[in-house]
Amino acid sequence: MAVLICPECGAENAPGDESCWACKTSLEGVDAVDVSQQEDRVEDGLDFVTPSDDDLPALLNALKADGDIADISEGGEEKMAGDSPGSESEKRPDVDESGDDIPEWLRRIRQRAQEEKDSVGEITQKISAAQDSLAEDRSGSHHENYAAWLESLRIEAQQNPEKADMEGNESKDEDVTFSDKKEPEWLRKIRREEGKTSDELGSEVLSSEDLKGDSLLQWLVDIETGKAKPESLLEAEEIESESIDMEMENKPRLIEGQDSGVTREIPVDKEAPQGYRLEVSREEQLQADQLSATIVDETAARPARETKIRRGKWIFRVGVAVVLIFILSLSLFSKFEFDLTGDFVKPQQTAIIAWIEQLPQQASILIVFDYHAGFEYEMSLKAEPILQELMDSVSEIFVLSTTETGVLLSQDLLDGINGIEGIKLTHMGFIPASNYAAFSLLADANSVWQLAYAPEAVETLPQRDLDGVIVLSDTFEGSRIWIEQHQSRFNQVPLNLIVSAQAGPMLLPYYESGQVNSIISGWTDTRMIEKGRNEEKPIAFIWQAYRAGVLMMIILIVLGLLFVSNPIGDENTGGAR
Amino acid sequence: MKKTLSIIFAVSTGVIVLAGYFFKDQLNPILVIIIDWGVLLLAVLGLIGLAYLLKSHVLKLFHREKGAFFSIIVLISFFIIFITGLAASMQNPFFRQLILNVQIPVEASLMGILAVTLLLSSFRLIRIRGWNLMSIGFLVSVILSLLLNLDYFQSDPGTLGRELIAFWRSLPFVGARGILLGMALGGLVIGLRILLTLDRPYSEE
Amino acid sequence: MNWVSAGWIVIGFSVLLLVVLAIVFKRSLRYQSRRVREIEAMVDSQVVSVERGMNRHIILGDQLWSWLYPGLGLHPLSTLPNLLNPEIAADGRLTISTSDGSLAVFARQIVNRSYQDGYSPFFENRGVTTTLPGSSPLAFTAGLLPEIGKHSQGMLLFLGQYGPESALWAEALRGQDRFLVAAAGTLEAQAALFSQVRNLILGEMVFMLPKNAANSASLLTEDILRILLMLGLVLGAILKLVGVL
Amino acid sequence: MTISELIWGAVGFLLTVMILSYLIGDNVFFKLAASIFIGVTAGYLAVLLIKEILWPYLVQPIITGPWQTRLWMGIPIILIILLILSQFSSLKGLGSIPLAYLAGLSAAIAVGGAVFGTLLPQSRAVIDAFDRGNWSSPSIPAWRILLNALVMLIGTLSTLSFFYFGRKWKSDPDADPTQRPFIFHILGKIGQVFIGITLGAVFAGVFSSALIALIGRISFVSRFITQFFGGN
Repeated sequence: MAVLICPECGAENAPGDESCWACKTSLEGVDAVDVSQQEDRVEDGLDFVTPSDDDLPALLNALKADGDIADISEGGEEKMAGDSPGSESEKRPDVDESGDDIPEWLRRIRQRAQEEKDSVGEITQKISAAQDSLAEDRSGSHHENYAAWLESLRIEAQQNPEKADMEGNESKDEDVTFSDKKEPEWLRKIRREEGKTSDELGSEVLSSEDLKGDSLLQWLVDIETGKAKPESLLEAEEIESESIDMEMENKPRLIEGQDSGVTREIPVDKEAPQGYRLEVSREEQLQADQLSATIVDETAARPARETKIRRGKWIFRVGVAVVLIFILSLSLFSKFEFDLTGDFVKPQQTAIIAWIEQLPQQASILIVFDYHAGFEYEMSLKAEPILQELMDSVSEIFVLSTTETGVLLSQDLLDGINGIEGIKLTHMGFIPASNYAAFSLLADANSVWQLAYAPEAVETLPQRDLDGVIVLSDTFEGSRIWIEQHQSRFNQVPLNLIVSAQAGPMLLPYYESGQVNSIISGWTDTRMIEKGRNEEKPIAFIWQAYRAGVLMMIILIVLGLLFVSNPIGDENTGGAR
Repeated sequence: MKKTLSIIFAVSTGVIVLAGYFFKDQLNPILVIIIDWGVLLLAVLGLIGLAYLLKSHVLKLFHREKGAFFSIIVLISFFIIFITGLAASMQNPFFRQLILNVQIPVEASLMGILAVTLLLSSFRLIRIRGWNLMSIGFLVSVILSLLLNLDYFQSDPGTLGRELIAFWRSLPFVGARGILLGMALGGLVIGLRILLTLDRPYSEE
Repeated sequence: MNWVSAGWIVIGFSVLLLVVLAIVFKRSLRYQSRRVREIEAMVDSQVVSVERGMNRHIILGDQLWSWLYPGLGLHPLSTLPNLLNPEIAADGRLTISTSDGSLAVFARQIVNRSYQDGYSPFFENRGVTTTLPGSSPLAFTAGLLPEIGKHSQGMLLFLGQYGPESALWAEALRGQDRFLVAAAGTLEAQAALFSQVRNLILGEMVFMLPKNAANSASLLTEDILRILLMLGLVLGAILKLVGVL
Repeated sequence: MTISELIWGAVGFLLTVMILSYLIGDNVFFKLAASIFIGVTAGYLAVLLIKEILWPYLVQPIITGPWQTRLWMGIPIILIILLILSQFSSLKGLGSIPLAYLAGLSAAIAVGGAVFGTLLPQSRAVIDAFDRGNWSSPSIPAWRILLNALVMLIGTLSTLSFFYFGRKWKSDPDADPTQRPFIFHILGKIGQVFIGITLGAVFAGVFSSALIALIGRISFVSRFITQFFGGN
């Protein structure tokens, strides 16, 4: 995929962007860079992203894998020696190069990290550094806790100075030396990979006294010399131990001999050991620093970035809101009645009136309440005139709710209808999923036999046929469920929809195909129905406010077109890329 | 075992329900039972979800996180409604007023904020989408749909203007039909994928 | 041939096609589906957000089962394991939100499973937060707005079934350095987000995720059915016009 | 204005103003109103689920029903128990069984609905538009009926093409991997226009609904203030 890399901050931008989404630097003259060398790999972007072995968390897991300390202290050296040094670490570069198991995005991060060391993200740097170490570490044992490991070494050395000396003598060819010739395995491996011996390191070798800064090695040395306690890692482990599942507690603990499930602070001998001196090269220190930073970052407190909201944007937003509310209020207060002159009555509107007029006396209908409280105003204005018309011919109404508030909204709406007292109302309750409700209800209506002793169904329809169904819905989807189930299972009964304006446009094909008897949707529809009934209710006033709001929308769209080449604010982040 | 049971449950339920479209009358009573069980499960899932919500607020309170005050408000509101609701019937006017006088103002006001948001976004339309066939179609459609809703354009029956308005009004549902058919195809294939257990979002694996 | 028979022929043929293609694609063959910029943006947004150390938020919608795009509620659950790659989620800045109890329950299970399979249980509790800000779509919005506005979000990803209130979520992040990717939702949501979100994955395009063998088979099945439907419509129209049908 | 009306009106008024205050930015009043709303919604949903579903259709049949009915309830009870047990981390796998049940159920309803409710009827509607029997309509001229049918056919085909998943066949090594095969590419371009038009109409509808809701709130607030200060 070609991207524009910002010369200022290194952020990726979509081709065609004029300025960087992150720092707003102009991208003019910046050439697009194809970051996906193997085009087809892009397809694998998200697909085969599996918890692969070569990732940072795996590294951390490897580092934290329980029980390995004992291996080190008791048989770790043999185990490490026994492992094929390249068994995994040699394979891994091949995997990386072929890219077979690497998702595109990860390959890109790595590629960028190689090409632009300075521009990669902090985490990516840490990941890379940590992965290098993981490759090393996999060939050997997994150290859970350097501090504990080092401490155990020191205790062991104090208890068995002869053994330590002996081991030191056995490893004369090794690169890094403590004064007693014992060195950490990871350090030895780093040097082995570098192909350097302690002799070759020459002037690069630093003594612990020379180490400055907040490095892992400095810290390790401080522990060695008793200047510091291994607090940070222990804290991390304590946090972790709190969150470990019970099942994980069965795994070996950090240090052999400790109680399961409890991570204890390792006792540190305050007395500085004599004769220990850690010598490391600058590269080694750098790598250790990165690893340290990565591990510490895992549990570090993360300050949230503050939200930056530009003042101009805020003023614009508030300005639009104030103007809109002012205009709407003015329209409502003026009480100016606008007479609807249009005669463009749509057939889907007239059909519902025709259906009501053709209803037999003593008709029974089902009304489904599928709208939320936020649409109460719109829906009640639309439904009231229709329900009022129904009162003349309907004797029984079944009420079903498929939204939570539908139960209450139905009572509220029906209570406001004149003549509802004489109608038999059957509340069928609430079904949390309208698809289940539609399917089940319409299935139940056609039953020819019953299961013996079956529990009462969640909802039941009358034994006799319904004369019609009215669905009051605020969404296209809510209506569509009823249309589809109605069509496939119950298509003899007329289905009428009274829906919010947002649901209307998508429902027209169902009217056109004859699956729906009628649709009342837009604000104009409501106005027409009311006009037809010769009743001037609040709609006339609302209509005026509605027109004002719509006109404001049209004006803003046109203004937006005029200002398109003169962007204000931070709109280039609107689509994020 | 769990995997096998899951597959058996998914497939057998699906096949019975699907067969219900063909053998309507014969299978209806079983279908009603199956659906009822599904509704019961959904209800329990809803309660578990609510438990998640309450747990998060209790934890916020317990850890004295920033905004814990609002968690107290959530919990108090919850328990007031919960206790009142259990004590009173759903038809109780006081309970109805209590719920609706919170839900309607808040939801409708959020919708009002949405109106302002849409106004703002309409201003940025071309800046976000750029000039392309879809955005032009969108733009023209929004303006014309709104204008036609306002009743500003009137013409006598039988005139060209009338024909054009009628033609324009029919255009959105042309695309709608294509989208609906595409959705139906997508729904068919995705649904079958689950019934054939090619896709097992519920599975452990 | 009546209505029901025609339907069963369509279903039967689709089953056959899907099974055959699933078997074929199991042998490493892949359907060459095209690249969609918005889907790539979704992947990119995660990478850049991780690099920049920014929060990421995935919204799974408000229904376990979407009728509009059947399976859409479940679909993000299928996609979720891919979004929970350890490298992506390791920094503890990923939040998954939904307003549906069942989605929350199963999202949590998938999160647990991913980490159990992947690596350290440490991240199970620290890496990803699953929240349910509210129990209805607008209650969810009311709970979500202060949360997403509070911290700078690197990525906000909408998946699954949600309504036009999503425009409010998107607006809450305006002005921040963030990636916003919206997939599907209801048609009302797609319309509302059209002028808000550049990376809007329209309609069925969301089913292009994830790309595995089963999905590859279903994409090809759908394409074949699409072609057959188109041919059928043209042929049917001609036959109707000449009076044969 | 009665006391009851005054109290409920004041609640509605305050909540409306607090929520609308979000227009000037996130603030403590918005959070307060949102918190009340979240709590009320959650509490109400809990009551609803218990009183409208679980009590009458799960608990009551078990308590009062004959043993045969209780036997019927065995399966949902097991599924519910599995669901609840799955909330404990060591038993989380158990949740897959009830979810599988729901997935199978929902998938089957979706497949049936999609085929019988949309795919077949909508396809037939596209074809039926070419029926020559419709041409004799007195109100609409024949040419317009045919034009409408053609536009409908082209629009449907092109919209379907837009969502075509396949890429351009790779005989050409320089083929753009974002492009559909030629015919779908061309049709897809036309489809973009139709999709844009449809989404635009839906957008207008969404705005209308939101605007009406805002008008409703303004109307409520003005009415409350008027009544509070002595009006009728």
